[in-house]
This record gives sequence, C-alpha cells and structure tokens, in this order.
Amino acid sequence: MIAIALQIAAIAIALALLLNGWRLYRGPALADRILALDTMVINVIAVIVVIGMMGGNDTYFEAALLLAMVGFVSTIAYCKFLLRGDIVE
Amino acid sequence: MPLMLLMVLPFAAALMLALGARGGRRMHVGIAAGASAAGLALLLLAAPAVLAGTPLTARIAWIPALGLDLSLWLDPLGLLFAGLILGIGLLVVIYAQGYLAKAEPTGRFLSFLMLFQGAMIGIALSNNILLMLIFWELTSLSSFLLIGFWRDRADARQGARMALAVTGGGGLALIAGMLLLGQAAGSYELATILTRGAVVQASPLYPAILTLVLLGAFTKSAQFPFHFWLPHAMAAPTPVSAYLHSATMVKAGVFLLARLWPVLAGSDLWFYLVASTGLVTMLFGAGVALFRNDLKTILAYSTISQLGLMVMLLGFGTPAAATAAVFHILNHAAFKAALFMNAGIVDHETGTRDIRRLGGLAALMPLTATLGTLAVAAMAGLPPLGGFISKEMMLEQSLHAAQDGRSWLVPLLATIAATLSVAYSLRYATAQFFGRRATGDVAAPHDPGMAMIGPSIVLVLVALGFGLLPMTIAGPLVRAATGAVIGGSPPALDLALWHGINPALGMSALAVVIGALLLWRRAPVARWLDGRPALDAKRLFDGAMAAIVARSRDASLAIHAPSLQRYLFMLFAVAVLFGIDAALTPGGLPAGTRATLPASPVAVVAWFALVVATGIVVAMQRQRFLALVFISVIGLVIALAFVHLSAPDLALTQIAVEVVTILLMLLALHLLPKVPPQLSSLPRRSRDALLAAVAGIGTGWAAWAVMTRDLRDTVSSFHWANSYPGGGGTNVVNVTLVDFRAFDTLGEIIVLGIAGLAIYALLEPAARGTAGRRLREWRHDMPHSPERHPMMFVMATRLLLPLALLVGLYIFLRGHNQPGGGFIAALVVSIAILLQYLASGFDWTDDRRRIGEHPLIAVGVLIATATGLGSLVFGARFLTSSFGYFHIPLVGEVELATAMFFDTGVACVVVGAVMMALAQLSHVAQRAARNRDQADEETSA
Amino acid sequence: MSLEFLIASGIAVLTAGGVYLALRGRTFQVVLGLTLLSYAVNLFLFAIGRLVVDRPPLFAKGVTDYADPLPQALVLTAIVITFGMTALVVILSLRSFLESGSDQVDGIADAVPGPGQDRA
Amino acid sequence: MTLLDHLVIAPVVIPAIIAPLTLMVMRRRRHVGVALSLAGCVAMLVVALALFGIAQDDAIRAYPLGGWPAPFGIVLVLDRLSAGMLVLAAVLALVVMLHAVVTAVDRKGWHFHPLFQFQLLGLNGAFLTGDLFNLFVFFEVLLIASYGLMLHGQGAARLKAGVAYVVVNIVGSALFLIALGLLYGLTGTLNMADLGQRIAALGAADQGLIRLAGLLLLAVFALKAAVVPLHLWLPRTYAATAPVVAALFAIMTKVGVYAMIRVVPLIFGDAAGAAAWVPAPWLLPAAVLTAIIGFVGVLAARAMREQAAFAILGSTGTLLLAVSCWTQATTAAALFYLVHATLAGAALFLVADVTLRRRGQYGDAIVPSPRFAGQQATGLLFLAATIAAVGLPPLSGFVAKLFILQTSVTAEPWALIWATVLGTTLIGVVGFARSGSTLFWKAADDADPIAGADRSRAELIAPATLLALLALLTLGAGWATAQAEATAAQIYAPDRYAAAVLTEATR
Amino acid sequence: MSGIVEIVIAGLILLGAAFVLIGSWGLVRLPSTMERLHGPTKATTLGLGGLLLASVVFFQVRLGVWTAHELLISLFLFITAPISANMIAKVHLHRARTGDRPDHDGIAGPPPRPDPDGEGEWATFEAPHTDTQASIENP
Amino acid sequence: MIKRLLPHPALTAMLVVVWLLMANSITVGGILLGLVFGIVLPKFTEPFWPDRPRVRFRGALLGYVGLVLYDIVVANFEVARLILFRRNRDLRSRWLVVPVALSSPEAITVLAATISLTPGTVSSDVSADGRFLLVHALDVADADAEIARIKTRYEAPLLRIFA
Ligand code: NA
Ligand code: NA
Repeated sequence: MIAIALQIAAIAIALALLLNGWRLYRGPALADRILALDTMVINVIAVIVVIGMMGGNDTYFEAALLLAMVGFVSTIAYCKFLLRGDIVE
Repeated sequence: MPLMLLMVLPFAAALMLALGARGGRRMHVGIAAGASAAGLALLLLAAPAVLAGTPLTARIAWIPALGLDLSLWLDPLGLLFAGLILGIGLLVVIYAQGYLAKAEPTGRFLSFLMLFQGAMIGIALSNNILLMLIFWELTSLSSFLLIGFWRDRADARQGARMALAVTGGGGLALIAGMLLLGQAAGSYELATILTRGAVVQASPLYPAILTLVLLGAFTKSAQFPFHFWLPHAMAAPTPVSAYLHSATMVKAGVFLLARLWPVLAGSDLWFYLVASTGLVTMLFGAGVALFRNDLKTILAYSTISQLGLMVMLLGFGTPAAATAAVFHILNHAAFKAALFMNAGIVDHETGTRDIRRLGGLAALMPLTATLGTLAVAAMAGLPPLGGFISKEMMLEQSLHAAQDGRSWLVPLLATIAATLSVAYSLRYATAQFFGRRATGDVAAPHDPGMAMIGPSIVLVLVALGFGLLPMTIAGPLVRAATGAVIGGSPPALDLALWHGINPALGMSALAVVIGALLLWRRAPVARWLDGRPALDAKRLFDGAMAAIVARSRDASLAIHAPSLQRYLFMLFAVAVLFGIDAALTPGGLPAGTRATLPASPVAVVAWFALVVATGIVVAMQRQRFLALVFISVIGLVIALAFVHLSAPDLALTQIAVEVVTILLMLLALHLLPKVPPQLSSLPRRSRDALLAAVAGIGTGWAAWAVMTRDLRDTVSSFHWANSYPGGGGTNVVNVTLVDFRAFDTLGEIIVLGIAGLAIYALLEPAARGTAGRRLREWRHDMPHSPERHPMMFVMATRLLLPLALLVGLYIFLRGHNQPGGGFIAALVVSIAILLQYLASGFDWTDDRRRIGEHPLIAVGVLIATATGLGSLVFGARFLTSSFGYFHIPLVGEVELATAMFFDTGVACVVVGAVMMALAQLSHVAQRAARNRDQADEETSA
Repeated sequence: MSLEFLIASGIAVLTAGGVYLALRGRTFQVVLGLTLLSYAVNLFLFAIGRLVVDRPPLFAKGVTDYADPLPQALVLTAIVITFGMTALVVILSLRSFLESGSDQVDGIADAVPGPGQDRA
Repeated sequence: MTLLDHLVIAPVVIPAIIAPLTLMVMRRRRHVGVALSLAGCVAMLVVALALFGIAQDDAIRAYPLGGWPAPFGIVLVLDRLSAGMLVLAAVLALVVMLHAVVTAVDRKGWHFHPLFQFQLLGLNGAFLTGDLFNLFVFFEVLLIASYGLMLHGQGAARLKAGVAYVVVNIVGSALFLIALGLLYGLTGTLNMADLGQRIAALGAADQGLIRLAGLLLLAVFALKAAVVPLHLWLPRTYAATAPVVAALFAIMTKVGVYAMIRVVPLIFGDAAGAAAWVPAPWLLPAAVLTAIIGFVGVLAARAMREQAAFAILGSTGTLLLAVSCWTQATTAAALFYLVHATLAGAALFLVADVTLRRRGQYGDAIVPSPRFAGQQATGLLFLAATIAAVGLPPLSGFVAKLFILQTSVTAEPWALIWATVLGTTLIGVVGFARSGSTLFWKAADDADPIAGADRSRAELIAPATLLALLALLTLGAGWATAQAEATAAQIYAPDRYAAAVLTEATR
Repeated sequence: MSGIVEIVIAGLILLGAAFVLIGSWGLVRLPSTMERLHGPTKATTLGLGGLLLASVVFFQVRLGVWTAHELLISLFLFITAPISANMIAKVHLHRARTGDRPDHDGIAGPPPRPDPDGEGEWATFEAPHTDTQASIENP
Repeated sequence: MIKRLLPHPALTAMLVVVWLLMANSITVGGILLGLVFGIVLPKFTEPFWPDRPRVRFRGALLGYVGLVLYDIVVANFEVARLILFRRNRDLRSRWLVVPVALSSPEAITVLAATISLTPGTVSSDVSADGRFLLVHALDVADADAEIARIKTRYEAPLLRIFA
C-alpha cells in the first residue's frame, strides 16, 4: 500500500514539477518565474523525500535539508537583484 | 695541444677585448695583433712537419651521441688557410689601428674581428664536419656583426642582414648536406670521410649531398646567383672588407670545395655544377666590375669574379686545375687585401670612393699609388706578379678542359673573363692614380702613416714574390696543399713566369690587349648602360624581403586574430575531428549490451526539464538574468539525478556549489550589460550550431557506449573493501577524498586557494585606474527600490546564521561515515555567511567577521600539508591516515581520525576561497555604489 | 526509456548547448556555456561509473552491490576545481569589461593594439 | 623508510608550505616573504638536483601516497624524466624569481610570490605523478596559478588576453575529464602504468573508444603545448603578460610535451591496439605547421614580446617534430632540445623585459628609438638569446637541432622534418636579424628622448645567467645528450616502469 | 507493520503529494502574480509537511529508527518560506510600479497607501525611516 | 557569568534541539556536543544579532505555535478548495493594510511570517515607518474583519511574548 501511495505521490510530484516548469517558462513576470523556481525547489525536496522512502534509505535527508536552505538563498538573491541590482550592498 | 692553443687564441683574444672594451686603443690592438702573431708563430713552428706529410691532430671528446668531437687537424690545406687567416689578420689589425677614427670603439671592433678569426681558424682546422659546421655558422654570425659595425648606417645594417640571410641560409643547406654526407660516409670525421669518396659517390644521397654542400659553398663564396650580398657587404669598415672579402670568409666556400674535393669531385655532376657556376660567376663579376664607380664595389665584383675563377678550377676536377686554384688562392689573398687597404687609404685621405671624382693621385700619394698599381697589375694578371702565373695556369686548364671533351665555350669564356678583368683592373688604377687631377672632398691628400701603409707594402711585396720567386716562396706550400686537396700526391709543380710560348700565353696576351682596347672604348657602353634600368640586386632583395615580411605579417595577424571564438572553435573542431577519427576505426564506437535501468516518471520529467531549460538558456542567452534562472533549473535537475543515482555526496556538493555560483554570477551581472545586442550572423550561428550538435551527439554517444558496457574490475573495489578497515570510514567517497586519493584533494584545495588569491589580485586594484573611472561612471540600468535591507529577511537571517553554521558543523563531523565532509560543510558555512552579507550588506557584516580570507586559505593549506607530513614522523608515507576508536566515559565510543585534520584544512581553504571571491566581488560593487552616490551628491550640490 | 538514455541524451544536450554558447561573442554567454559544459562533463564522468539506483557507496559489511565510489570522488574533485575556475573566469570577465569597456571576446570590438602599447 | 625515501614529495611539499607562509608574512614583512620565496626556490633546486642524482642509478622509484599501493592509491614516480623536468623547472624558477625580485615586478600586483610557488607546485606535481587523474589535478593547479601570474599587473590588453587564455584552458580541462572518464569507464583504473596494461588487454569492441580517449588526451596536451591549430591562445597570452611571467611560462608549453612523452609510450605504446601511438599521424603535420607559423610569426612580429612568444611557438614545433617520430633516439633528441628551448625562450623574454624597461615610452616595439642606457649590453644579450632561439652555434640550440636532424633521419618523413627544421631556422635568423638591427643598431636620434626608463645593471643578471646556462649546456652537451639518451631508454621501457610502480611495497 | 500505521503513512504520503500538486496547480492557474503567490507558499507547507511526517513514521516503523531529522526541513521551511514570499511580493510591487515594462497589477490592483492620512509609503518604494522598527539600516 | 556564557539562552536551547534532531539519536555524547555547539555558536554569532529583544517563554510561546500549526492545516484545506474550485473571476483578491502595534522588528517579523504561513494571506511589505503591514489576501469578503482577526488572533499573543 505504501509502495502504491509512493508511486502515486511520485507521479503527482512529477506533474507538479511539470506545472512549475510551465509557469517558469511562461512567466510572464520575473516574479512569477522566481516563484516557479522556488516552488520547483520545494517540489524537488518532496521528490527526494519520496525517493528516500522508496529505497528505504535516509541518506538523502541532508540533500533535502541543504536544498531547503539553498533554495531560499537563491530566491532571495534573485529578488534582491531585481530590487536593487546589487545583491550585497 | 698546439692546435688547441691555436684554436683558443683568437677566441681568448675576443673575450679579453670584449671585457676590456673600455681599455685603450693600443691595448686593443696589442691584444689582437699579439694573438694573431702568436697564432702565426705556432703555425710556423708546426709548418715543417705538416709540409713534410704528417698532419698534426688533436681531439677532445665532446658529444659522442652526435659523433661530434672537438677534433682538429692541421694538414697542408689547413696550414695554407690558417696562414692566410692569421697573416692577413695580423696585417688587418695593424691597418685598422690607423684606419679607425679615435672615437670608434676599437675594443668591440677587434673583438668581433678576433671572433671571426677564430671561426675561420676553426673551419680550417676542423677534422669533424659537424664541428666545421659550427665554425661555418659562426663566421656568418661574426661577419654579420662586422658588416653592421657602423650600426647607424642603413646600408651597413641592410648589408649585414643580407649577408646573414644568404650565407646563413646557405649554411643551413650545408648542415643538411654535411649530415647526409656523414650518413653516407658512415662517419663525421673528416679524415675518414676523405677516404670514402667512392662510397659517397655511389650513394643515392650523392646528388642531394652535392647540391646541399654546394649551396653552402656558393653562397659563402658569392657565386652567381648568390653573389649579390657581397657588394653590399662593402658597407663594412675597410679593414673588414680587406679581411673578409679577400682572404677569409668568401674563401671559406672555396676552401670547402677544396676540402671535400676527394669525396665529391670527379663526377660529371660536380663538373657541371661547379665549373659552370664558377665560369659564369667569373664572367659576370668581371663584366659588372668594369661598369661600377665605387672603389670597393669594383673590388667586390672583382672578388666575385676571382672567386668564380677558383671555383671553376676546382670544378674541373683535375689535379692540375686544383694546383692552379690553390696558387690563385694565395695570389688573390695578397693582392686583394692590398687593394682593399689601398681603397681604404684613398677613401680615408680623399673622403670619397667614387672613381669618377678621383684622378692623378700618383702625384699626391706616390707610395699609395705605387702599391695600388702593383696590386692592380697582379689582379689584371700582368707579369711579373704572381697573378700572372695563376691566370695563365687558369687559361691553360680551361683549354685542357675543352681538350678533355668539355665544351670549347670554357676556354673562350675564360679568356673573355680574363679580358674583362684586365679592363676593370686597368681602369681601377688609371682612373685613380693617373690622368686629370681630382681629389674628392679633400684639398691635399697625402700618403698615410706607417700603420696604414705598412701592411700594404708587405702584401704587395708578397704578391711580387709570388711572381718573381714562386717556387721558393710558394712552391712547397702549394705542392703540399694541392696534395691535400686532391687527396694524393700532387702533380709536378712548375711555377714560373715563363713557360715558353704556348696557347695559354697567347690567350693571356690577347686578354691584355683586348682588355686595354675595351677600356679605351668603355665610355659609350657605360653611357648606354647608365640609360638602362639597372637590375639592382639589393632593391630586388629588399623588395622581396619587405614583401615576405608584409605577407607574413598579414598572414600572422589574420591567423592570430584576438578572437576567443576562433580559439574555441578550433578546439571543439579538433575534438570533433578526433571523434570522427575514432568512429572510423575498425569496429567503430559500438554500444554495449549491459541491461539498462527503467526510468521513472519523475526521471522523465526531470530530463524534460533539463532539456527544455538548456534550450531556453541557449535561446535566451542575451536575457542574461533569465538565463541564470534557467541555469538554476539545470543545476537542480542534476542534483536530483545525483540523489536518484546513489550519489548523495555529489548531490550535496552540486546543490551547494550551484547557489554559490549563482550568487557570483548575479554579483557580476550587476556590473555587466543585462541584455546586450546580438553579435553573430546567421551563417555563423548555423555553423556553430552544427558543430555544437555534432559535439553533443558525440559526447552523449560516448557516454551511452560506456554506460551500456559491463563494468570491469575497477580499482574501486579495493576502495570499497578497505574504506572501513583501512580508512576508518564508511562513506567510501569521503574516504577516497581524504585518504585513498587525498593527494588529489590537496591539489584541488590548492586550486581553490589559488583562485581566491588570483581573484583578490584581480579585484583589489579594480577601483583605481580605468576600471575605477568606469565604476565611478557606472549608472544603474534598472530602476531600483530604495530599500537596502528588507526587515523580514534581516530578522530571519539572525536566526538562520547560527542554524546554518550548526548544519555545517554537522555535515563536517559526519562526513567520514555519511554523506558530507569538509568541502560541503565549508560551502554550507560560506553560504550562511553570504546570507548574512546579503541581508546586512558588506560593511556591516565585514566589520563583524573575525577571520580574514587570506589567513584561512594559508592556514588551510598548511593544515592539510602538515597532516600529510605528520605521518612521516611515524615512518609512514606522506598523507598516510591513522584513526582510532576511543572510549570516553559517559560519551561512549568516539572515533578520531587524522583525516579529520586534513578535512579541516580542506574546509578552511574552501571557506577562505569562496568568501574571497564573493566578498571581494560584492565589495567592488559596493565601491561602485559608493562612488556613484558621491558623484550624485557632487552634481546635486 | 532507460535512465542510461536519459543521462546520455542529457549529456548530449548540455554539451551541445555549452559548445554553442561558448562560441558566442561575449564573456557572459561564454561563461554560461562553460557552466553547461561543466555540467555535461560532470555527468559524463559520473556516468562512466555506470548507473546504480539506491545503492549509495556507504560501506556496510556483506554488501557487494553499490555505486562505484571512485567516479563520484573524481566528480567531486572536478566540481570543486570547476567552481574555482568559474569564479575566476566570471571575475576576470567582469574585470576585463571594466577595464576595456567591452565584454566582447570575438576580437571584433578590439582595435588591434599597437605593439608595445601596454607595458608591464 | 629513511627521510631520503620521502624526498620525492619535497618538490610538492616545499611550495605547499612556502606559499601559504609567504601569503601570511607578505603583508607585514615584505622582505621576509621575498626571502622565504627565494629560499623556497633554492630549496626546490637543491631537492631537484638531489632527486636527479638519485635517479642516476637508472632505477624507477614509486612513492605510494598515503601508503596505498598502486593502482589503488596515487603514486609519485621518480625516474630520469621526472627528475630532469624537476631540475629544469627549478633552475628556470630560481632565475626568473631572481629577475622578478630584482626588477620589482613582484610588487606590481598582489600575491606574486604565493602564486609563483603554487605554480611550481603544479609543475612539480605534474612531473612526478604516476596517476592520470592526479595529472589532471596538477594541470589545474599549474593552470590556475598561471592565470594568476599571467594577469599579474593587469592592464586592459592583459585582461582581455587573459579571458581567452583562461577560457580556452577551461574547455581543455573539460576535454581532459572526458578522456579520463572514457579511460576509467573502459579499464577501471587511473594509474598510468596500470592503464597501459589494461588497455593492452581490451577487446575489439573497445578499440574505437580507447582511440577516442587517446586522441582527446592528445588534444589536451596539444592545447597546453600550443600545437597548431590549438596554438592560437599563445601569442597573445605570452605577449600580453609581464615578460618575467612569460619567461616562466617558457616551461608551460613544455608541460604539454612532457605529458605526451610520458603518456604515449606508457599507455598508448605498441600493445594498445587501435590506439597504439595514437598521436603519430596527427602530430607530424601539426608540428610542421607549428614550426612554420611560429617562425613566420618571429619574422612578422612588431614587438619583442610578440616575437619571443612566436619563437616559443616555433620551438615547440621543432620539438614536436622530434617527438612525433616516436622512436627512442628522436625522443632523446627531443628531450635535449626541450631543455634548451625552455631556457632559450625564457632568456628571450627576460631580454625583452630588460629592453622594455630601458626604452621607456618606446617599450618593446620593434621601431627605432633614441639611444638608451645599456644598449650595447642589452643588444649583446639579445644577440645571444636569439642565437639560442634559432639554434645557431655556439649555443646549445645548434647541437640540439643537429641531434634532432641526425636521429630523425631514420624516420619516414625525414626530408620534411629536415626541411622544416632548417627552413624555419632561416626564417628565424632573418626575423631576429631584422628586429635586432632595428632595436639595437638603428637609432632615431631626431625623436624625443626616452622618458622614465630604468637603468639598473642588476637586471642583466638573470638573462645573462640563462644564457650562461645555455653555454654550459653546449659545453656539457656530451653529458647532457647521454642523459637524454638514458632518459629516452627508460621512457621506451614501459614494462620497467609498470613493474616498478605496480609492485611497490604496500603500507 | 501494522495495517493502521501503514494506512496512516500512505494517507500522509497521499495528502502531502496532493497538496504539492495543488500548490503547483495554483501556481499555473491563478490569474496574476500576487494570487499565484498563495498557491505554492501555502500548499507546499502542508504538502511537504505531510510527506516529511510520513517519512518520520515510515522510518520509525520500517527501520526502527527514530528519524526525526525530517522535521528540521519543515523548521527550515517555516522560517524561510514567508521571507521568500515577502521578497517575491516586493519584486512584484517594485516592478509593477517601476519596471520598464511594468508587471500587471493583478486583480487586487495597486496596493493602497499604508496610512490613508499620512505621507508614508511602503518600504519597497521609500527607504525605511531610520529610527523605526522597519529600518534595519546599519548604524 | 551565565549571561556572558549564554548570550542567547533561547537560541542555545534551539540549537541543542536541532543538533539532536540532526544527529538522529539522543546520547550523552550527542547532548554534550550539542551543548558545546549551542554555547559556542551563539557566542560566535553574537555580533550579528545586536539589540535582541527579550522573549518570554512559558506557555504563551508554545500555545502560539500550536495555534499557528492548527491554523495552517485548516487554511491549507481552505486554499486548496479555492484553487481547485473557485473561478478566477470570482476570486475576491485584495490588499489589506494591517496597522501594527508590535515594537521590535523581531516581533513584527514573526507576525508577518505567521500571516504568510497561514494560507490565504501573504505579508508583502512593511511601511517605511514600520507601523503598517501590507498583506495580500487571496479571497476575502470583509477586509476589516480579516484585519481584526489577524490582530486579535496573532498580534495579541505576540505582544505578550515580546513584552
Ligand atoms: Na576532492
Ligand atoms: Na574543469
């Protein structure tokens, strides 16, 4: 049952990634694209968690944690760039 | 040993002169003359034995691998040449003392002259043809320096360059010829080679050898059509001309022909190549000499003609002709050196060398005129001078050649050449010394002092002696030298002015009579010639050279356009070409048969995202910000791939590096154009796209081919098995990095450290100079929000910083056993600090930092290296790791590994380098902003 | 579709994109191209260890099926080195732009500098 | 395990310690930093000479780092070739460093000394390593250090040229990694000796891929060596950088050649199937073109540094003509020429540097200038350096060219090789005669006098030293050629290398 | 593994996945930038939260280890997600007002002034007053 | 002394907990190490967090966290419904200007974060004078009621915590 749920979840997240990709591609505003990228990172974290459960392997946890941290930093950096040009004042 | 001393003397003198260049003129002349005289004395001491048939030899092993030894010998031919070189050298040195103005740097001049003398002596004494090549090239070089001695004069520089180009080029051909000769003869030892004439002439290489050697000899001896450099070498100071162009350098070619006569002469090819070249040169040189007006130029063409004569004689390939050649070498050396000195004296006294502006000097300079006239008589081949005897011998040999079945043109043309030489010789003397009085620029020229005139006296006396007492003065030497030339016993020698009435005497007389007539009727021809556009070899040569240089420059500039695109295109094209080459090997690049893994929907979607994102990056490359966003997507997909494909360490690294890279690019993009215009044309883009597609498909296919092959036993099974027991860690990747292949990692962190240093060096001065000005003039190209530090972000960062640092520590500590390690931890820490920079700005954050980047990098490298060295203390190899498990009460089992120290070094360097790059870059932006604000204030105020 | 195909074709696309961008005339595009190229190379180097799912090279007794750790270590080294190189080239490009006012590297924008114009 | 056994790591460890120390000391106590850096150079020379002495017994010594036996760990290998290259690098480095300090070039920018030391670390590591991936790593070390040094002092032209130099080498590194990947993917090893053995055992299906790997490696090495058409980066890079740095770079192109000489006989020797002597068909035509383009560039150059850069290119061509024959004899000749060409190229750049300083606003442009201080002495040095660069007697270039010509006569295309060597020599002679007579003979006395020129005599020391070394090399050519022959003999006995590396004691 | 626990895990997985999907669906279908911002920042919190909770239980049950570290990811996201949303909203506000091709204001229209009576503006449009809470400007 | 050793006791506690969560096991060694880091890191990062506000622990904070978590879950379903079933033209999306009584930036940030975390509302900006929050609401019928709800449900407890 869990395996099936994981399969479904994987497909759902894959779909979500596709949707993110669509928004990223379409924009139209740069804010939309950054948002889409940020969401994509969150969804990739979800994928990693699912992959971890699928393989019964918790070694990927750090990757997810790091992704959470780093996704934030890049989102901020993109935003700061659009707001101020100079990301480090 | 006397040979070695003989060899070393001139070089030692050259060195002394160079070192003592600031010394007095007397000292200089003393050294040079002393060296020459000492050499001459050595030679005279050795002469009896050599002439009696026992050559002196000396050998010092030098380069056995090349068959090149310092092997010298002194045989009669060498004796003859060395005698000329030293004897005339001595006279020239004495003459130069009088000739050179007080202000001239005699030290340098004589140093070059002695260098040249040494090189010539080397040629004469070499018993190894490779050694001879060395001296041969040295004569080219030193004559370049001597001809160009008056460096301020354009004609001197050009003359020197031309001489170097022609004789140097010939020298290179000679190198090839000599090497082939050595190959064919099986030895580079001259004495050995001389005994292998039959072997060499039977070799298929013989024509090539002969052609190449002759190229060397003919260029050096100014044979037609390589003669043109010689007249322009007359830009040299007259002592140089007297030395190089009478007795020594130009004779080196003749010497070479004589030297190799036993090996190369005798064939038809030899005759046709050598004799005809000599004949044509003799004729041509004499003809031109008649119509030149510069004293030294006339002498130069005369020299060309006389050299042609000698070459022709050697080309006949008979012992008798060789005898004539040898005797003429002596004669020519004597009278031509005297004549050059004479021309120098006239030039010196009258201030001109133009024969048309001179006349009747006999009255003003009787001694000079007498000596000049006598020397000219020798040149014209008039009795009772030595020149007469050798000229007659030449005519006789030309006749013999015809009788031996060669063309009758030979004696005919030889006679014509003799006639012409009579004509130009007579003109040379009469126009200067007799007739209407004209004295050039000087009112009352007079005979010079003994230093200048003395050497001429000696030379003219010798020339007279060659005519009056030939057998006494020259006989033994000529006989022995001829023997050496032909490599056997010489024919009976009978040098005398009078051999009775014979065809040669008739030809000689005819030449004198017609020559005189020719001179009488010369004027109309000269006028006619003046009207013709002269075929000026110098202009041709200069023109050709200029054209070659210009074309070379165009080609070089065209090839080396400063286009990175071209560099990269070539590199990619070569790689693609190599790919095609590999695909064309038998069997090609087949895929393997290994079972593949099924792709999950997520994998397909991720792949799709990667492909699309790459496409967008390429398509939207000019929308730079957007391109960066899509680069992030690609990085994300790759990180996901690493997670999916069992590479957690890689995923962590990829994720962390990615964000740092993006930050870096954003920082740079701030100061770059955001949406630059399109550059390349459509065909160009299509070409690049095609290349890119091929490269992509090739790389992808190679990856596919490898992935579908079964894995062989890799060395990594050892790593797997030894990771825990031998390396003390279960994360095999990490143990590989800090243990099995720690040396790689040491190199890798050094790369990072260097990057940090280089970046600092790049950016530190960026606020000054041109870049600084541009930064000051920098204007924002996007509208900016006035808010520098958004509150929520700053607040969150205060919590995130310690949290992220904790995560970094965690990843560091567990790296040996679980995914993580020093590098990733350091990146996490760097990102945490960078976040603080982003939130609170450079100044605020930098003020609160405790450790600078420089010490971090330095300490990191030191820690890593010191850890490696630590193992030496325990007698183990560099970078040997050690670990142990310790039981600590309450805490339990704790592992301590030296690899941790190493990893600490890694982490220090990584933090240092990353922070260096980003902080410095952001600082430049900071300074730009600050400068802008200042500028704004100034304008508004 | 196999994972191998996805990876191989991904390498192909990244390489092609990288090569194309590297051949553009401005530094920033070139840097983007280098980035794509380094992704491709890293994937390539990783892939030659063959693909394995869910077997990270974390040693455990008795396990014989694991992803080849060596290519992973090599890729790590390569990533680090590439990062250093990228950082340098990004900053160098910027620096060159600031100094000369042009970010073109196709040689067209630069007048051919006269000999000896720049001195150490 | 005596300390002497560990000596082989010293060429890497010394700069790894000196560089960070100078980095830390430099800001506060400059002279201490400079002294450290010089001491490091001296120490490296001493160590290199000691290693050279050790290698004289003809044994090949492997040093397994971390105690992990080959092919599992990384080994350093001390043989005649690596020892010789170490000595060459150390000699050059010391002279160049001396010149940099004397002329205060090291003060023109940041971090000259640490970068210089790291550069040596990269070179030494590359010469010593017996592991192909480790070779890549050290290539990167020496490259990135060279980027830093190349940009030292900066200026628009240098930065622009620097971008191209860096980027093209980064792409080269990418190719290197692909080649490495292919090799590991097919053989499962990275150790060079092991690679040779495993490639010999590969089946028919793998031949094409191995050939591809070999060719890509060749491309990478050819890029470093600046072989036509991968040479385009060199003239601009070398001409734009500080001459003293360019002088050090004289050995950089030789690293590419070293790698070819090291890798090809060892990995792609007779047993390598379709990849046997894989560069052979490509290298000769490329070498011919390199020599021609190089010396034509010498003829066409408009500035001394440009001319020196092209001379280095030309010498690489000549060198590769010998290498491309792939026989033991020609390799010996190549090695001798390599030593000569490195020192000669460096000398040329140092002379250019001296001239540049003395001619003030006229720089090193090949145009007439008014008389400048020390024109005589500089001209003499230039003469000697050019004699060396084109290979005329009495300096070692002539001996080296004779060696190349003699040994290549057994090769199939000997006539082409001879024609190229001799023809390009002539072009070089003419080119240098032109520039030399313009620079040192011709005087534009009507022009404005030279402003702001240097006139220290100390700066003549380094170029004179290099030229003196060349003279020594000529005098000792018998010994040196014998060394080259012994080295070539080792190179062409890959089995001995493999035996020494793969059976070294484990930890 | 007992059935109920398994059901709980599966449920959590499906719940999480559903919210992940819904969030992304919102990102695509909502009409303008500000509305789209609500999709992911909300749904992914619960979406990822569900998955992470499932993971905690899963590994507890499957491997018998208490792998609570998944919660850290949630902690991290709880701290960072509002900041990301805030910054993206700022970008929207900024570009909607000043962009060279201004972004569409969306159905909520341009933002009202903070204080209908006062002079003040939002921090994105006006530098925060240095003496107030909104200012994190450096002293 | 304690003050100097533990400049941020709350932060120290949090770090120890996070450490234990990461280490995935509760051992004496782990706790000790966590404590070391929990003390060292705040000390090390102290300069980066100047003027930290006083925080009252006890139940208030825990209660607040629980409340927010509950609201998040509920609101998630609410927003999911909106996304799935509400037509775009029916969406009552609007801006809310929330006056803020909190004084420290930390407190305002927590409030704003809370608003953003509970689906349906996003804190978008702060006024330049720091007295108003700009909140975007996805679907709000009565703006004033929503503002009032935010103030009473979230700001009031925060005022007590950050006293
Ligand atoms: Na590494
Ligand atoms: Na790289």
